[in-house]
Amino acid sequence: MPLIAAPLTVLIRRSAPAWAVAAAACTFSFVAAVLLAAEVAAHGPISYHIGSWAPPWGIEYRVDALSAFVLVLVSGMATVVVPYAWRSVAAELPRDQVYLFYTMFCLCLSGLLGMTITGDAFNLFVFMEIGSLSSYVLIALGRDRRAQYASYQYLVLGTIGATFYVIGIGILYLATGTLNIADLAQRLQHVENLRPVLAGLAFITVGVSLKLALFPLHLWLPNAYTYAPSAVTAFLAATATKVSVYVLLRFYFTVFGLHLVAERLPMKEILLVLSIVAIVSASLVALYQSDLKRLFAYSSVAQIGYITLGTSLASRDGLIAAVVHLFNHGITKGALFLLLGGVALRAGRAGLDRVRGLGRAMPLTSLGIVIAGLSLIGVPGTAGFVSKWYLVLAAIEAGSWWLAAFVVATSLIAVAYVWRFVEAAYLCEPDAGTPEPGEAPLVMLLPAWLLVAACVYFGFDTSYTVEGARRAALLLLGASQ
Amino acid sequence: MRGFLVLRVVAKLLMPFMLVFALYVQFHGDYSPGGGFQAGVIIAATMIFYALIFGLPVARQLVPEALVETMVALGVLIYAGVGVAGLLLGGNYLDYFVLAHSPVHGQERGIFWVEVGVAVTVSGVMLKIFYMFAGRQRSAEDE
Amino acid sequence: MIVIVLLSLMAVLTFGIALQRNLYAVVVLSGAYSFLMATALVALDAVDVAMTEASVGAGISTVLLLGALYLCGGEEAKPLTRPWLPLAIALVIAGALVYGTLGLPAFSDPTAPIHTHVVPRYLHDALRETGVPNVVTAVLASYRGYDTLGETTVVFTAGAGVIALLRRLRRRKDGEHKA
Amino acid sequence: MNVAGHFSYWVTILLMVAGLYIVIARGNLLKKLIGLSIFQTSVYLLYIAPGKLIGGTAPIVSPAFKVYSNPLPHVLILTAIVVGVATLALGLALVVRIREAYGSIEEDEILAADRDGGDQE
Amino acid sequence: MSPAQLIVASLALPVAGAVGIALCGRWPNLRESVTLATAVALFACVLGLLPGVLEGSVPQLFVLEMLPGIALGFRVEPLGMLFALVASGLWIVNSIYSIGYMRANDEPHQTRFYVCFALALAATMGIAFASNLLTMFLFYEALTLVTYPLVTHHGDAEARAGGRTYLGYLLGTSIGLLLPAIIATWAIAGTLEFTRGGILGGAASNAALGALLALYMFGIGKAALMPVHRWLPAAMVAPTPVSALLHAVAVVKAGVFAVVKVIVYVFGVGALAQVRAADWLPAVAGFTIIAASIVALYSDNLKRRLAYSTVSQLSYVVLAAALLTPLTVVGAVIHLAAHAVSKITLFFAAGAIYTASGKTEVSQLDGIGRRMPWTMLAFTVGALSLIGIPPAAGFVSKWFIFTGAAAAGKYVALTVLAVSTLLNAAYFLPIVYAAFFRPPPDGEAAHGEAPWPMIAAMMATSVLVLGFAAYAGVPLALARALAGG
Repeated sequence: MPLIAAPLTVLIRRSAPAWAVAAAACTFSFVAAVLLAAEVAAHGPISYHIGSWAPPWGIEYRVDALSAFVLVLVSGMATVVVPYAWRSVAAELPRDQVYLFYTMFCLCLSGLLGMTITGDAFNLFVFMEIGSLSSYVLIALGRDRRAQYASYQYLVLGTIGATFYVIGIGILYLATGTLNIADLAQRLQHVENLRPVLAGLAFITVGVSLKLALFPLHLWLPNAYTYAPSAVTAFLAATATKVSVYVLLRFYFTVFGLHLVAERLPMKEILLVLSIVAIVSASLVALYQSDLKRLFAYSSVAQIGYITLGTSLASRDGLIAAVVHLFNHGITKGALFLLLGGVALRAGRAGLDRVRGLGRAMPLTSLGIVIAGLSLIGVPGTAGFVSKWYLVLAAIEAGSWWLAAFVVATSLIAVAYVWRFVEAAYLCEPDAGTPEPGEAPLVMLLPAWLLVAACVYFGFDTSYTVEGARRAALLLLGASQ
Repeated sequence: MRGFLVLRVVAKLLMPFMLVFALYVQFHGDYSPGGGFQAGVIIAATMIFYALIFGLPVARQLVPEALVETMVALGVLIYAGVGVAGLLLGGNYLDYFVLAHSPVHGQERGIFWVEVGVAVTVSGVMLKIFYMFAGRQRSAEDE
Repeated sequence: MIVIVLLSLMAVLTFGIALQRNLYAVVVLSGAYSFLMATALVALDAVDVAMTEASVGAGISTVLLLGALYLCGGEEAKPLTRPWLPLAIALVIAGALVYGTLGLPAFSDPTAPIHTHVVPRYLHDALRETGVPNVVTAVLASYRGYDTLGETTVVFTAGAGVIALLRRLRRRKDGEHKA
Repeated sequence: MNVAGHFSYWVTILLMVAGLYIVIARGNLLKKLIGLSIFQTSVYLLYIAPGKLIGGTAPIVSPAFKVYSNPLPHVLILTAIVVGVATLALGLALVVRIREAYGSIEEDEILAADRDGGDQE
Repeated sequence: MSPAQLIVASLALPVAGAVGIALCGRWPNLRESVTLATAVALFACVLGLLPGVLEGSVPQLFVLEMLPGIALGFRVEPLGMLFALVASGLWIVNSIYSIGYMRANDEPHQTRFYVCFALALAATMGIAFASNLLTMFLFYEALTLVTYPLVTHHGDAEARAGGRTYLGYLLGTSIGLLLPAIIATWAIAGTLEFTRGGILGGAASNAALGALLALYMFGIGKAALMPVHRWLPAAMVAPTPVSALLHAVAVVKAGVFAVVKVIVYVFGVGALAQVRAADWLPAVAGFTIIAASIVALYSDNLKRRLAYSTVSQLSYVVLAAALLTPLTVVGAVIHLAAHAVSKITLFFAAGAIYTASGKTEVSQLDGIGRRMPWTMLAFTVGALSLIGIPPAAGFVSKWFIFTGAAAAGKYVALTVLAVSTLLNAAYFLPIVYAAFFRPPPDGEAAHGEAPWPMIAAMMATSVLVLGFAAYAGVPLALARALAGG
């Protein structure tokens, strides 16, 4: 558990060993996650009683198809990002900060993993806070002074979100007297007075939505992503929001159950509308950004919209789409932000005016950005295509042609904003802003390209992603019947 | 604050009692309200009190920053260490039963060490934060 | 009953905080607020929590706030403008809460699920299982020990975070002086 | 629906909303944080109050008493308090930093500073 | 080599070539010889596949499963075979030509040019051999993306605008219409494999079929069916070899190829003919033919005129396929080949004129035939072929289409074809006339012929055009094999 690694990194005051510890921790957790996933795939859910107090008295770890899937994504991303950080953090932070950076990184990772793996609603809150607090710091470590303000905004909103979540949990606890998720779900079936349950549902939804930047609660995200250090942006963009999505799925389908979410409240409809608004508005805003990091930050908001869209369909394919996109968008955005980090390192800033003629200055980097961008659009042969495929399929099966049309139409907006980069990079002559030729350092390029390769690979061989997603989807639906 | 003799004497007199009280809260927490967290806070408060009256440099000499920072990490390590110990002794994570021959003793021992860990970290962090703000204050005054 | 009185007092204080614009006063008020909270908690038999709240809420937080105030200047510049939207949001949330809580068991109702479901095990067996009569400690450190580990980590995070932020500050200031 | 039975809830709600209101409505970053902490502390009541049993006593087992208040919420809230103070400390640190960088802790002034400040590398 | 290996080879060769080209970009001679070698080798591979296919065997190759139940797979059936033949064959000529062109006009970053060219061919092969809709879609998009750098080759504002239109139309239609159509097909039929007689037969209502057909027809923007034809003229900003590639070798051919493929293998000729869901299609195609011809008639820029003529000629194929009779389908397939050779000749000529004299407008061409006899000779041949004068290639295909339409009693179609033939004559013959029989405007700088590689290429294609009837056996056989089912 990276949890143990974190304090170690503090004790070691120098950056290099700290990095080593962090890397070791991430790799370890990644391996562990993969093993867990395999285990789950083989023998179904695992439950691990901490302190060997049986739930609901003690806290249990619970790993099933869905959480295993998310675990792999999160820890994998961390493992990729850490080596990258080696160089970029050294470039962006003063030396005596570096070891603290890795401390925070490990804490953030452990928070996210904890959120994913725990089977206890309140414990989830604790880990949510670990993850959030550390990510506030990580963001505030950004160079620009606006990083601190962005982090402050995130802190306020994030805390409100977390508190909402606690309120929701509190209400549920008062209504049922338990905190264990499984137990909660099972006891909620027999609660006769539904009003507190609905209120709890509402509060949890709002709280988590704040975390996952669901429109219109996404206001903190663009600033945070824009001004945070590149490695941090990549990591958070690829994981933090995704984990929140996981929490949402978990509560909707496992705890409350579809009949409650869908029938007693118009949750599906609300989610649908919000997603659509998010996709459209965010994509359009992204279209007019001049800073690439900000541009892709907004596109993240839009992409999250796709995920929630798939969720709101609440059909098998819809959920598959949601989970697959959760994964694919994770790696895609990760790759993008890592590469942009490289650009920022060489050009000082990842503004559109800085990437003129980048195609010649940094061929590999720009090529990677283009490929990842294509995956964002959902061009066949890239990971993004798979999720689009399932999304449209789900929409058609739901009989709503207009929705399918909407999805493809909005992916055209994605074409537009990705192409702004392409034209700048390949069709403009280099000018003052462009960095003189020279690639980003190898340690930064390799991880990024690893992810780019992943984008393409998962576009062709979908056996892992789709299978994992299908199992997760079936699990959720099964749980909610 | 250098001038106030009374304050300084009172402080000198109070300090030990506060610390003792903290320890009481710490170790008697099993039988009465209190525990690692509260104890930690009280310890930190004592130091802060001391620093307020005798000035930051003195306090820094008494409890150097390095030590504090080490405490910060150490506490968590102790706690996690207990968990790992549970693992090593063949139980689950944070499993106290296996810590001693009889389960109940194991529990007591586990809880005891855990509380220690909490106390160390908490006092460390609180003190550290105070140092940080105070340090900033001084540099603000310099300007 | 005393709880009601205390709670009402706290409500009043909150309004004071909301309206007061001198931040020093606000900090002092919030300190008082924390003390009331602690007392209320004692009245509610939550002695451990009360102790913590008193030491943390009234103690540490106040010190920190004052420290920060010292650095940031104490007067809140503008009176708040057009408070209607926030008010609306707040009211909506209040509505939702009232709606929700109306369905909850009444105050100190021994048949409420929280008293009947998980807890009895703690109350009956804690002493036997852990040898610690203070059930809160037992639950805290043993049954839900993992939570507490998390909690400790949170504290740790905050500590390290503050170190990261403020230490970096000094060096950056130097840089700016040079620049 | 007995009023007394739900009075505690209502005060709790009142505090929460007031805290939240401060957070949203006030422009001063410190004030926001204070509001935030009020918002959080009010949650304590939400958990603790229902745990009380009239005639019960603090959950420290001893032969003298039969009825105890519910200990579980106490544990949760202990954690919550810690989280609260952690957040507060971090927030304050940030505010100090912002003050350092902008020379102000009023939201609108900061935004204005950024708008005409443009990019500072 | 076994057929499967041949397929792999014909897909991998261009890619390998592209890599090779990129590697030896510093030494132009080496680079271009690599290009040529690749082209020849590719053609050889494709030829190697031919006999088997003529005997009716259908070599297959399945790589891996992209989505559950949908493989990334290839299958060589007659139509794809023909398409691959045409494309790979013309690539050889085209690369000879482009060597001359690029050098004569010393264009910038030629390496990128050749690399993308090779990649485009790879994508084309993929389309030709695709065994299901998804695979085809994959390479279809790939083709769009790799040709984008070619279209925007010059990188100036005009090129960028052209590129935007190009990309906007092609991606827009393919993602916006084609993809939903494919997914809907998957939802309805449960498979995407190309199979004789179609996979949608009876699975959907008439209305659904009609809507689906519309999605496909307009979704395949590369077929340039009006109103989604605008990208074609816009792409004229590209250097001439690229235009040749777009018009003759790869892109638009990929479009009409896809159209025919969809009609024959997804809907099924018979099925469509029964449910009458495609009745509107000939109308649209016919309209496109006439309208495009008229626009061509009035456009003075030579390449633009050729572009619109392409638009109309493409709709010949669509129309012929949409008539849904075996004979017309044969005609469609043959016209695919015939138009390819003829149009590439014309573009070569246009490029040659531009290279030698810098002229781009029709009105400037008076008497140019005396200065550039070979070029204009080739041009004439291409023009005659498109008009449909025997023994040129165009005649063969038109003959099939005419007879097929007549046999099916589709008189409207007949008239459309007749009128368009006249229009073709109307917009080609004046050029020829002016070139040979008008005196050149006096006082203009004298200029000679284009560089020899271009002449050679033109001559080669002209011979192909003229000799088409002679070796029409192969395409005929393939077309019959296709329509026979």
